[in-house]
Amino acid sequence: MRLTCPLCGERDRREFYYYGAEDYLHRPGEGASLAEWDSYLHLRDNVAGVVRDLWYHEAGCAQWLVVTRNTVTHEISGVELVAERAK
Amino acid sequence: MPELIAKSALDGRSMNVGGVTLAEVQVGPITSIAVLPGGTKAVAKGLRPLGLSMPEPNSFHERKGARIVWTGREQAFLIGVDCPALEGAAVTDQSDGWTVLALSGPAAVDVLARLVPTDLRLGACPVGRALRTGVNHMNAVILRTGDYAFEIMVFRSMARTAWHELETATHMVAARAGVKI
Amino acid sequence: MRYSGLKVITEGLFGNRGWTPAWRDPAPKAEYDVIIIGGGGHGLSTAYYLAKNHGITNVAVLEKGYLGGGNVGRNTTIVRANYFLPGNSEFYSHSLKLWEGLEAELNYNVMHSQRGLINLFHSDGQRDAFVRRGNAMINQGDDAILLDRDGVREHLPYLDFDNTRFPIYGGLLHPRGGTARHDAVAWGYARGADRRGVDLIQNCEVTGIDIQGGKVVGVQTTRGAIRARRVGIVVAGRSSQVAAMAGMRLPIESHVLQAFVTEGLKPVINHVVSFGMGHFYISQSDKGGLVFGGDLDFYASYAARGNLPMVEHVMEAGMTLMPMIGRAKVLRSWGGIMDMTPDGSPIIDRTHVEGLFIDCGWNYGGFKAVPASGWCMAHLMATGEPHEVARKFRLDRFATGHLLDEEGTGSQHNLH
Amino acid sequence: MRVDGKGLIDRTKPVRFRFDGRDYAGYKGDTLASALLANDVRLVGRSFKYHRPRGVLTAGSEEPNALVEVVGPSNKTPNVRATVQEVFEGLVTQSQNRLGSLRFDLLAVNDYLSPFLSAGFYYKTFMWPRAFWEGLYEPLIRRAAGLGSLSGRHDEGVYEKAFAFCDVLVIGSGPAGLMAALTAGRAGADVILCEESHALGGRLLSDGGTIGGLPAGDWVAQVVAELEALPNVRIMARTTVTGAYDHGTYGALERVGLHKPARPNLPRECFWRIVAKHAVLASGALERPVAFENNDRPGIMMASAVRTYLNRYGVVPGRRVTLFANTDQARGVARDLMAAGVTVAAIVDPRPDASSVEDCPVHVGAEVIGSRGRLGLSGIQVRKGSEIIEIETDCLAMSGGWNPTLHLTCHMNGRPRWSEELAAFVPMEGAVPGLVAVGAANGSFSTHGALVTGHAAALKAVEALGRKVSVAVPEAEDMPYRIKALWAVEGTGRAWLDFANDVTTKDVKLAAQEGFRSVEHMKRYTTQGMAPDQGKNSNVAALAVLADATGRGIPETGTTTFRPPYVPVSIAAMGAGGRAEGFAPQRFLTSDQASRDRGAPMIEAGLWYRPSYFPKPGETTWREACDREVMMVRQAVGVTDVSTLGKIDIQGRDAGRFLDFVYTNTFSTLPVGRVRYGLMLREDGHVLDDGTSARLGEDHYLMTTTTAAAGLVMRHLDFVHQAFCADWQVRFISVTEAWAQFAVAGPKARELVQSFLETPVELPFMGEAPVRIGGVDGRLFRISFSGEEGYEIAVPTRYGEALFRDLVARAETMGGGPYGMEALNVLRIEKGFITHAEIHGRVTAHDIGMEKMVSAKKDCIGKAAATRPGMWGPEREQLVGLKANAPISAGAHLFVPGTEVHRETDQGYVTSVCWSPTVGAWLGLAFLKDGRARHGEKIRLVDHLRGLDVICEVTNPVFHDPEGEKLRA
Repeated sequence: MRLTCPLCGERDRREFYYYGAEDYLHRPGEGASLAEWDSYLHLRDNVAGVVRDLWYHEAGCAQWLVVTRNTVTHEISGVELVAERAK
Repeated sequence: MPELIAKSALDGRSMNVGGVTLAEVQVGPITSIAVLPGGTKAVAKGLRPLGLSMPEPNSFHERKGARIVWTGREQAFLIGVDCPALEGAAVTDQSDGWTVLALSGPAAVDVLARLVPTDLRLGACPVGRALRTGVNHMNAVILRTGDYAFEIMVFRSMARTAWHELETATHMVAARAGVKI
Repeated sequence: MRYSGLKVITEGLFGNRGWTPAWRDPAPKAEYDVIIIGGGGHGLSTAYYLAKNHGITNVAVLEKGYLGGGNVGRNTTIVRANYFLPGNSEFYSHSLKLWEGLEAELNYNVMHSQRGLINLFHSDGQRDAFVRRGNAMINQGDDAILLDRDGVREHLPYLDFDNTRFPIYGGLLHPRGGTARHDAVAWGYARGADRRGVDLIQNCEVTGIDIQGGKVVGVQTTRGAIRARRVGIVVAGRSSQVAAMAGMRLPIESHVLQAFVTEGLKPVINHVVSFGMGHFYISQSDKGGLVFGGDLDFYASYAARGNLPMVEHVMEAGMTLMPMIGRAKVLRSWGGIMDMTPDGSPIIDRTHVEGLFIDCGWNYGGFKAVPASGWCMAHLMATGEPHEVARKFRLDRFATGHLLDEEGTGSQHNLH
Repeated sequence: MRVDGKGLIDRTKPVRFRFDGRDYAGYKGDTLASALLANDVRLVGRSFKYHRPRGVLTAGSEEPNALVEVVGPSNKTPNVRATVQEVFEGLVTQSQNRLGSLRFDLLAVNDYLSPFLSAGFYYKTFMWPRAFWEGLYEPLIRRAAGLGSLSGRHDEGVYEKAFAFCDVLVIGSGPAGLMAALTAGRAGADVILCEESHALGGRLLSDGGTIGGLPAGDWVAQVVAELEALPNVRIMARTTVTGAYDHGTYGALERVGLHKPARPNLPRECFWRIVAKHAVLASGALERPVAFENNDRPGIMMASAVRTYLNRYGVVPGRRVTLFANTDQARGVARDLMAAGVTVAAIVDPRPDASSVEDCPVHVGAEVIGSRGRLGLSGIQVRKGSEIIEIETDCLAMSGGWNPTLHLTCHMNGRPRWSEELAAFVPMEGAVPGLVAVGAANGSFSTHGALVTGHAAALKAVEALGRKVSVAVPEAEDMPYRIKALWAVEGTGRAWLDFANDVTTKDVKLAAQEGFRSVEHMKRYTTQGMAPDQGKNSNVAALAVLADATGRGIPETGTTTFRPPYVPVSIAAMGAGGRAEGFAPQRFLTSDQASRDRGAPMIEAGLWYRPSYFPKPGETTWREACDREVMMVRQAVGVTDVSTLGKIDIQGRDAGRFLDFVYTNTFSTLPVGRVRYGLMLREDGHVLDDGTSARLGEDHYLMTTTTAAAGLVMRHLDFVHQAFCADWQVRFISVTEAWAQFAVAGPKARELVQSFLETPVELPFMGEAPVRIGGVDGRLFRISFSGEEGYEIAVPTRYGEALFRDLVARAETMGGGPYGMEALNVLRIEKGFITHAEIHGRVTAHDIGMEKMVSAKKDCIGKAAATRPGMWGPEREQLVGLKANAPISAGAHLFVPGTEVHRETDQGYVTSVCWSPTVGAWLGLAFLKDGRARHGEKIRLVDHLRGLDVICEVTNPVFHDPEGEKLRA
């Protein structure tokens, strides 16, 4: 498997660390309910299809990436920097 | 008063096998420059006296013995000269954090192909490239310094492992050279 | 038909012409008392125990492919009861006891072999953690023996004790741990359930769950609608999709776990052995193949295929631990889909829909759980109350913080 | 038998090799199989289950029968394909899977018991009595099963892994592969051409013919010469592409040194990861056997293999050869044999409309229905209509047609498609993105078809790369492929489908009879396809027999699929580099040599090595050294290297704000020059790590992490920063490697520290200051992990060794010295300081009594989730101290004295223990239910594993100097 880091270019999967679904970017604010935290931390759409998930270029530039990826075919259709993502 | 003698990780070790030379080299000061939000212009100004600028991703530039190496988003290592005072950036001394190994010879790229998961063909990795990648299980910065020459920066504490792995790969590449298909 | 050695001989003498099908191939009826979605190990054992323990036999198991085609046939066949957190301890202990009587129970040789499992440790800290585990196992009534380095050497003389990156300090031996023949477990439960009247319906994919007024009333399938007041979702590797049919969002992320088998070799590894400093565990099958695996490929996936970095890591771990296997050749690799929960422990619970139950989130510990999972799911579906040994496998425990995190790695799904 | 004037072997280079204790002669270029056949050795192995005599079936890596052990000077390799292993001077081999000699294998008794050993028999028996399974039945089965054996000795061989990148990967060097490589190569693309065999050419080397008017062999030589001359083409012979993985990654196994005596540093094998923009699968096709009664005797071979042995190796595997085949192509085998002067006794062709014109007897519309010969073929029975013909023959060349070698196209879950015309599965287009199957691998079985499709696929790849080329496709044979499918000949006896696992047509029919009607069920029930040949020789035929038995067509019954690897790959090759220390990098402290010089055992701490203790003359156990070192710190001064702790330099106007967000407590209020202990949570509310952070300047902090969590914390900080506050004025970088840092602790620590500073510095507890030492800029922190007055001194790493040696020497003049991990652990337990033994991932701030450190005034990572009801309260196990007069142990569980010991009465567990020379008692840290309310209680500690049962006192976890007077002194 290969991912294209927006900074470093196409690299082998072994350079990356996987965290989980993009949900982790949407941290509930102060005062959010425990149900919101449960949803944020645990509940997942877990789609068999196109997902957006978080990878870290650990052996590279140390940037966190949002990867748009198909969990059935492993096709990757987009990679963006978490730090520079369109919010 | 203690007498503090400086030591490098590998005592300047070098070897030559099958036309490949591997050596620990001293590169002088290494300073990390991490640009703070809004600091781009100030950093550019600060670097101007050196004739250097923040490098594009995956590249390094040299000028009069000073080298600036891209090491990440809005980050570079200034190598070989003391860092001038810079506004707009976090500046951190990294001189002692890294061991630099120079690998050269026609088969140097074959040696690295045993350990580095990145495309090092000259077309994909021309002279002037700086890659943040891995050397087997270690993180590294690899500089393409010549058609047949690389410099490999690894964490100082892992220098012995890096040396051992490069040395082993060099021996295996050399042993193959005698093999006919 | 009852199986026995004598039967094998008499059939052999008459050309093996008298063997009958292991299970019927019925068409789905319009209505059942209970529908189990999923004909894997857990679904089949649920159906079996509904019939056996609770006398509920008007049951359909709906399988979209073939029986036992999921993870029960794609694992490394390890059976153990070496958990240490209350909630897990009693459950897996119960499961192991069921395993120990499974051949007689099912009249099917599932080849459960208690050859002993050894978890190796490589530091003082790891030893203490394994001692805590071993003591918990004994407190639960199971068995555990602490081996020092020489003790490990006696059992596993072929390990590299002298020239390794992470020296072997010792091991925790679980004598009753071992392996079983994976397919046989599914087939044994299938045959047993079928003999008690359960309809095993293959090539029947559930496409919808019918809910009226907060109660389940049946399912839609590729072979038509089927009514039932009680429906169990037991579909490891597809839990999120099926639960979504009932409007649920599960605390699950699905991942690929690879496993490997070598060509056949004469007996060389008698135990199940696991490495403590890398992802590697191994046993040898009765056919002679070394069966081994490691950790997840770590990214969410339904592709049932792995990638090379984890393959290489597993092989490297094997080479540092037991370099004598170097010349064994890997014959085949496969990937199963693991439903990973945020604490690494499973869920057997009711849902917000009355009559709808769920058994899911087995991470990669599902195989050894097959008997007890079915036992407890059947109990839950028959009585409406959780079975005593599975009462902590609640769906809401992540919201409440009553976690069962054996690995201690936290709410990141792929770290368990 | 060797025939003159044939073959590509080098007859000027004879080599001697050994098989089962006998020496034989062969030539360079021979495989073990060809050399044995040249010596008329037909019996080479025993089958898996029935221990039937077996000979060479094929001439390639798909061989199911001729598996042998190669015996080297220091180790042996089981299950080596004789059809792949090249002979070399001194090669030693032996047969396997036999009890006794190969000719008289005692386990051949299984063959007579076969009626009772039918498919799945073991599921139905061996159940009684229960205890006999592990004790008797299973050991017997295990011993009889398996094939070759491992020696049990470490594999000390040299193995290698490597990466390669290319524009076009061509897999296979037959006509299709060569044409593809030539086309892409001439276009200037970077090409890698992998060929499994040692010679390029594929079937052209066996089948002959002409290409572009040249004899096929000459055309091959010409193309290979051109490819070799192209700098952009890399030819990898003896290299099998084993797997197709995501995004253009392919695994490939190169046999680097297996064809010659071992040589230092020369790898036996290399496992390649090849990344290709485009791939052309030109892997050819595999001929398939026909199932008929006793079709597994030595001497019965694939027709194409007979042709290969004749034309490539100059070997004829028999004196009177017969051919049983259902395609026109196979007739070439008989013609080649006759041209070489070999007697062809008969051709048996099941097609009623096949030609009967050959220079030998031809039986059209006939089938081979049986064979005889105990250890080798001596004759066959042929049925033609109602007539039974006996034919004397010692070699039967059989062919049931061809299956495209499409395995790689299945590796990404692609399912092949059934072609009625070819009676074979063909690849599904696009099954592996970027890979195109051509030639026989795609069902184009003529040489012309191979050349044309190989050229076309390469051209397409070249164009996609933005290159142009014009290459003419040469003229070649374009014979139509006419087949009448024949999977199994009707009969009553056992007819083998899967030679390697002894699966016969009867087994497949029995599976269907018992309800295992899905192809997956059938395979699993009969074990068909699970043997070393991975079903290459049997999958399609078994599917066809199942289809017939269940009254369905082949496509309705199922399909066939394959998983990596294409050929079995040694664990050592894929695990190359992992052996011994290679498994993970080693990290060394600057004090490493100095510690070793003092005899300190160095132990693994994560990737680091740290000194366990520093033994003195006369000390015989670690405990003696440890106790002494503890008292040395308590009474004088000790020095230890703490450089393994993670150090993160954090700068920027928002640095304090950032720390406030990642720590539970507040750092933005910390004065410059001061240090504060910080607690870090995971977002799920459990403790992630702890450590101290110093404020070096207004916008400048230095964070320390534990050794174990240094990488984890860095990744966590990167995430928090990039995900939640990328626009803040903060930047950070690891400086762990840049600084060597040493702890100096004890009542004389201040004296020692002052003795080497250029300018004396008086630091308050938890103070920090820049210092100069011997002309070097360093940092001094007054912090303590021991409970004594303590300092940590940091200097640039290059000076670490010198400073350590100096500090130790100074300490020794004060009655102090170095201390190791053991003493460090005792000191911190006495002081109640936690490590990852306590913060093991399931622990909250509440559990360790630090809930007050979670600031109410601000948000921080993990704060919200820690308020979940299950995360706090008396039901949870809380950190306590334990004190005992007898040895206690970590990992023990706690019970109320007088209660029964079982899971439900369990009160907690012990995480750390030590003998405390300071307190004069055994001390422990433990987690106990509602523990903080239970100080002073007696508790029973039970460690079944170590046989301990001790009553302890529950205490405050801080045993030594609970008020911290010594720290602040």
